[in-house]
Amino acid sequence: MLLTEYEGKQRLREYGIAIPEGLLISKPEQIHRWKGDFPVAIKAQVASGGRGKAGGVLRAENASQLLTQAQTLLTMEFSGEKPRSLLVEPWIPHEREIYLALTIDVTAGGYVIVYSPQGGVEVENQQPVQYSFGAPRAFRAQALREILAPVESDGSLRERIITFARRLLYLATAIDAITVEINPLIVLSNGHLLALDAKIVRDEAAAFRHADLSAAIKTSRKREPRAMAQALAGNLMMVWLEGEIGLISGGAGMTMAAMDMIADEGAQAACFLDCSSNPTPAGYSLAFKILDAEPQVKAILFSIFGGGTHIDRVARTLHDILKKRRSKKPVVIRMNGTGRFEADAFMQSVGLTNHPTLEAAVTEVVTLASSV
Amino acid sequence: MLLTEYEGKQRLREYGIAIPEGLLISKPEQIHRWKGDFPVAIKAQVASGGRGKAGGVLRAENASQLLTQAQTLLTMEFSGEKPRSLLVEPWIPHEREIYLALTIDVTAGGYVIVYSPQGGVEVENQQPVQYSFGAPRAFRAQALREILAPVESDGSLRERIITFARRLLYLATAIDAITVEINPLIVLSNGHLLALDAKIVRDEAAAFRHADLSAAIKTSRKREPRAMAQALAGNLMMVWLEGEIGLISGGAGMTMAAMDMIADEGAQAACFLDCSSNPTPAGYSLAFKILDAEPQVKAILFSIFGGGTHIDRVARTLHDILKKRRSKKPVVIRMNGTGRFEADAFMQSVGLTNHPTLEAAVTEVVTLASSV
Amino acid sequence: MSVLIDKNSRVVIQGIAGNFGKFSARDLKAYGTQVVAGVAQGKNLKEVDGIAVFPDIRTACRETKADAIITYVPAIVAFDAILDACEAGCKVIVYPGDGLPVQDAIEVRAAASANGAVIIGPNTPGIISPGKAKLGFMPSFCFLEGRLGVISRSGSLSYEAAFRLTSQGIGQSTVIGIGGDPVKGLNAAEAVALLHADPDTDAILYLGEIGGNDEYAVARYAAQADAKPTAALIIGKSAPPGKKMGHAAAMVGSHADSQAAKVAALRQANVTVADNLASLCSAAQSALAQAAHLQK
Amino acid sequence: MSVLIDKNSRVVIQGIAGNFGKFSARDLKAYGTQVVAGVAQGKNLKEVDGIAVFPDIRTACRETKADAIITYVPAIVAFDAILDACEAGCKVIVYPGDGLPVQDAIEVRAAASANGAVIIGPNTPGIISPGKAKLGFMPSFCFLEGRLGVISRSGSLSYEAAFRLTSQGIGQSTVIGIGGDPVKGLNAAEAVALLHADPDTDAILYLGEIGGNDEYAVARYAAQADAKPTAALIIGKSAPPGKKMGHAAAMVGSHADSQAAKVAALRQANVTVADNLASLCSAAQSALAQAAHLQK
Repeated sequence: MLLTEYEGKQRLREYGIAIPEGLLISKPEQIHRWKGDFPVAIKAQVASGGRGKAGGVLRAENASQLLTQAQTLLTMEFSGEKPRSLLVEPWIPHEREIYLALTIDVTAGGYVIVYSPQGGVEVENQQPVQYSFGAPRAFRAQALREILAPVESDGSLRERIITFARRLLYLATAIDAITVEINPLIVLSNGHLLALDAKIVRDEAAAFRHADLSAAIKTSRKREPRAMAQALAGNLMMVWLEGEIGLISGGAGMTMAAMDMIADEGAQAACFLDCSSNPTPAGYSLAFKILDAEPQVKAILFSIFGGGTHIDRVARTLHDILKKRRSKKPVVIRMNGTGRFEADAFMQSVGLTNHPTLEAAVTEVVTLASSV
Repeated sequence: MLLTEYEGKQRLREYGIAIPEGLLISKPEQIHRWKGDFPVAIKAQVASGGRGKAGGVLRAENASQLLTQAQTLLTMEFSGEKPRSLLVEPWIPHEREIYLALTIDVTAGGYVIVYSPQGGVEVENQQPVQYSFGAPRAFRAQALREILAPVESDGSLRERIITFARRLLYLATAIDAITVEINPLIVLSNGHLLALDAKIVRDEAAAFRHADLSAAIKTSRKREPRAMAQALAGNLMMVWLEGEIGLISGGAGMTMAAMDMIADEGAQAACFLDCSSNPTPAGYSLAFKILDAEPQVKAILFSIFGGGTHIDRVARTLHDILKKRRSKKPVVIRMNGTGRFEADAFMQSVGLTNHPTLEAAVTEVVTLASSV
Repeated sequence: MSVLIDKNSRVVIQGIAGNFGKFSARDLKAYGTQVVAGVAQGKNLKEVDGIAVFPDIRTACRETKADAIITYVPAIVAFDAILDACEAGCKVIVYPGDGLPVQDAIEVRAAASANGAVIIGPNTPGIISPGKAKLGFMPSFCFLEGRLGVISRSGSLSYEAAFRLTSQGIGQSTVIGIGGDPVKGLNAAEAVALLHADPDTDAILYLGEIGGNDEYAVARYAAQADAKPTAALIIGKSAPPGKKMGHAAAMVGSHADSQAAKVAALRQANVTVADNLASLCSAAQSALAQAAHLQK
Repeated sequence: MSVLIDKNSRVVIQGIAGNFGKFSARDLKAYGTQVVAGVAQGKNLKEVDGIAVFPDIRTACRETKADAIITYVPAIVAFDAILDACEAGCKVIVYPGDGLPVQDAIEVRAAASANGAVIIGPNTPGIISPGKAKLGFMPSFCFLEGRLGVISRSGSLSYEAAFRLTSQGIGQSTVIGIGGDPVKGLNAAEAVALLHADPDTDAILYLGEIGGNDEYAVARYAAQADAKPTAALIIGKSAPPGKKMGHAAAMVGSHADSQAAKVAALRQANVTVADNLASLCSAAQSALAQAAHLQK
């Protein structure tokens, strides 16, 4: 779960990292609440990256300009996302922008501190230094100091960075964040550091021990389009795509493999829909309900290679669902895995066709979809 | 910093420990906001212990009884403390009350889980079991399981306790709590656990990495009587006492030792006032200002045995303060430690008497205080 | 041992009292795996299907000299269960569950390393050395004893791949499901190293996907002068960027996450990369043929 | 070594660039302590008062073979400074600062133990072995070489006590300020054990206070058959219950926290407990006399 800049900054402040005194507004008329000096920065609160380059951060010299800009920003879209709110902050003069992040080094299987002596929008052109240390208890100030030394000649700044890195680690472990990125982190004339931006990603798997995260996930799911919200509520993993082939599958790997194979046949999947987290009658029924209701879907491929999921049971479930189903959209089945002999026998007995290979099933469903 | 039951329960809920759905009110007329069933428990929110025995928890059968009880509780005092708010919760039927806490084992220098199979008000008569494990990473479910086994025969409950203990540890490290006590933790008929009370103590030393804790400390200091608030704001450690001898001292040990000696002489200190955290002209001036303004204080003992504090500098500061001071309250001085030769020479030169021993100084100040 | 497990592995099933645990016990025994104990925490159970059941992992391992475990417990208690298993003496720990917090995964990885143990998972069907032992819930009939080592980030894809290989008569030495999470117990680099050292493995097949860095670790391995011939299939070429495709790590954020970049890196390292599932067996066969050629 | 430090101790002063660090450097050298290095992190400083200054503890220890450190840094960075010191090879680490979070104190205690190091503090003036070495900022003139080992939870009280002892000609082997925090590096039980093992210490004087459990640890020690004769003074008898008296641990919560309960426990264990400061020296003398008697 990616926090907005404002939410992220509140977390930084909570854990002892200084941020500018800002004002969050959701309507232009709330602008009058800004009691600080000018100029100010006004920033669209969106989850998508590249906001700065897309014109999502503006500078206002006075109140009337600020109002105009607030009106403008609230009507803009950033990668298809409308800002729900705007953050107003003083425009802070500074000499240096640096980059500091704590994230996960998936190769090493642990935490990593990433530092670049030049932050801001140009950070992508930099080669940052990295301190990959694994478990939180393995973090050592001295190790980070030695890594920073060649790229950061300002000793006093180096020590502040180390202190901040320690706090980022404390914050990350306390709230189960998998990324805490500050870009830019600015150096004020007195040497102090201030976080001008914040990107915090929390680990959704840890929601069981964070009621606020759990609530935020629920809220964000409700904001999804109806089909997505339904799928997520039913514990199905779904991503909506552009194509016409509805795909009900089991396991992320085989779902993607089927998508790829559909693409190889010149067609396109309408969705990634993985039922492996809820391989029950309720889960499969919901999957059909969602795809049947979606006009974009012309035909459905039902593809399961079951390990823990016993496909003989899935076959019975599928038969029940298809019997009751009103939609006329064609359904093509390919199942294999645990229980396949029983499944095949049952399907034969009720007149369902189980395609022997994924290739055969994909060819069939692509043909059916294009002939609708 | 001791959190109120309500604040503590919010923390428990945040970290995945179930609590009853309650309503916090600060005025009796807010009682109508209670939309739940009856009977309910209504509980005074105070920091002092023994609330239950002191009548701070009542049971209301209906709305009118609830209103009366709210009015009653808000006028009561618990160890001199008026409740600032009341917590209304459903009265929850349950079969068992247990006790679970995470706190600090000062002997081992680490964390300890404390469990008693019988919680509630009778817990003090129980011999709880303890699992002292040191640093958070040393916590082992299996070790706790083996400690619980002899006292907790319900295996399924045992596993739930272990899961809860792990969460308490996560909570404690995430918010720098030094005590998280749930008493009682109740067992519902479905085997689930619910925290009926919560006592959380946060480590004030960790305020630098928790803005909320830092803010709470500031707020609670403002609530102190004026003299205390002044002392705390000036970084002086002060405890107000009943006596007549104002005590300005350095170091907790010597401050207590002087208090004890005053008591041995049949008098009583007006305060514990330790300036060692702020041994500056501003700190000492503030100490005199506070004691001079307090009519209870009849005479002042200024007692410093300096190590890091150089008493020759203190002597100069003291001379400046006494010159400008308007109060006529007698001041008795005893200083020793780093810089004592320079201090003695200076004091002699300006006509200040430095008593050679604490005994001599205490005898003098007690005499002066009783003759005022 | 072949890789990690073999006929001598002594297996504990944690969560044996549940339906899935009971099925798994029968399934593993049917495959010839030595299931020596079950664990049913908090339950007063003595035996399931002829297997002795213990109240905790430490007791189970002490009483039965077990050295491997598959643990069917929810993510909420997985951290402690895996720590317990590490310290009870299990050297191979399969954790099939998903939803283990990354922070917990990092900690158990460190704990396993400190205890000389290997964790397979999270989010994995487990590991199988066909004809020798199985520690997982993959469908047994898909697998055939042989000399191709297989590593897969996806469970379902590994069944499909093994089924195709087996249908073509290409047997497998060991098939390891490393799982789809960003932080894994055994990662691709470590899995490759195990297969590299295994005398029963002639060539390696890697089944990867978008997101994460595992594919680059495989490429680094394959670029070594002494690497065993390696084939690969990378799925997710049709996945849109910025969307998590089921697996927590399966997302194209940067270019390096994309299927195209990964395929290019693998090919650069002389890995035979299949274009799609249909050409998987020929890619594997090509790697095995290279291996046969090298051995001459 | 006497206890923890002696003439051979090679000391680093961290924070030597500050006023307090500079004073401390001169003060320790004046006492004959070998101050071999200073550390001024983040500062480009080569030397203070003839002492070589390094940018970090590891470099300082490597270059100067230092084995002890006194670290004047604020609590916010103390955790990392102490970890660095442990791993740089310092075997004795004095941390005088107060305000170290309990969680951090627990961690550094564990780290010290893992590295075979001892932390004195937090919230301590340090340790002194009169006539041999000083690692702290206690006023030197208060101390006299001798055979009484002293342990104190309070810095200021330890100066007063040492001054009284010295005035009476009662010398001290080592005076250890264990500090007033609830979780300490070296606690009373461990300090007593060190003095017990020290051949230069004949008897022990313990200066305690209300709150915490250290006094009971001392009583447990004194009750041992082979314990060295022990005297004690416990302050805080006039402190009201429920109020924290300066030190984080100095509060009477339960009866066990009270001065009376502690005095009773100590007397029960044959400790000579002084009623007040005035009788401190005679209590110490009585312990030393017992020791002399035992040695005959």
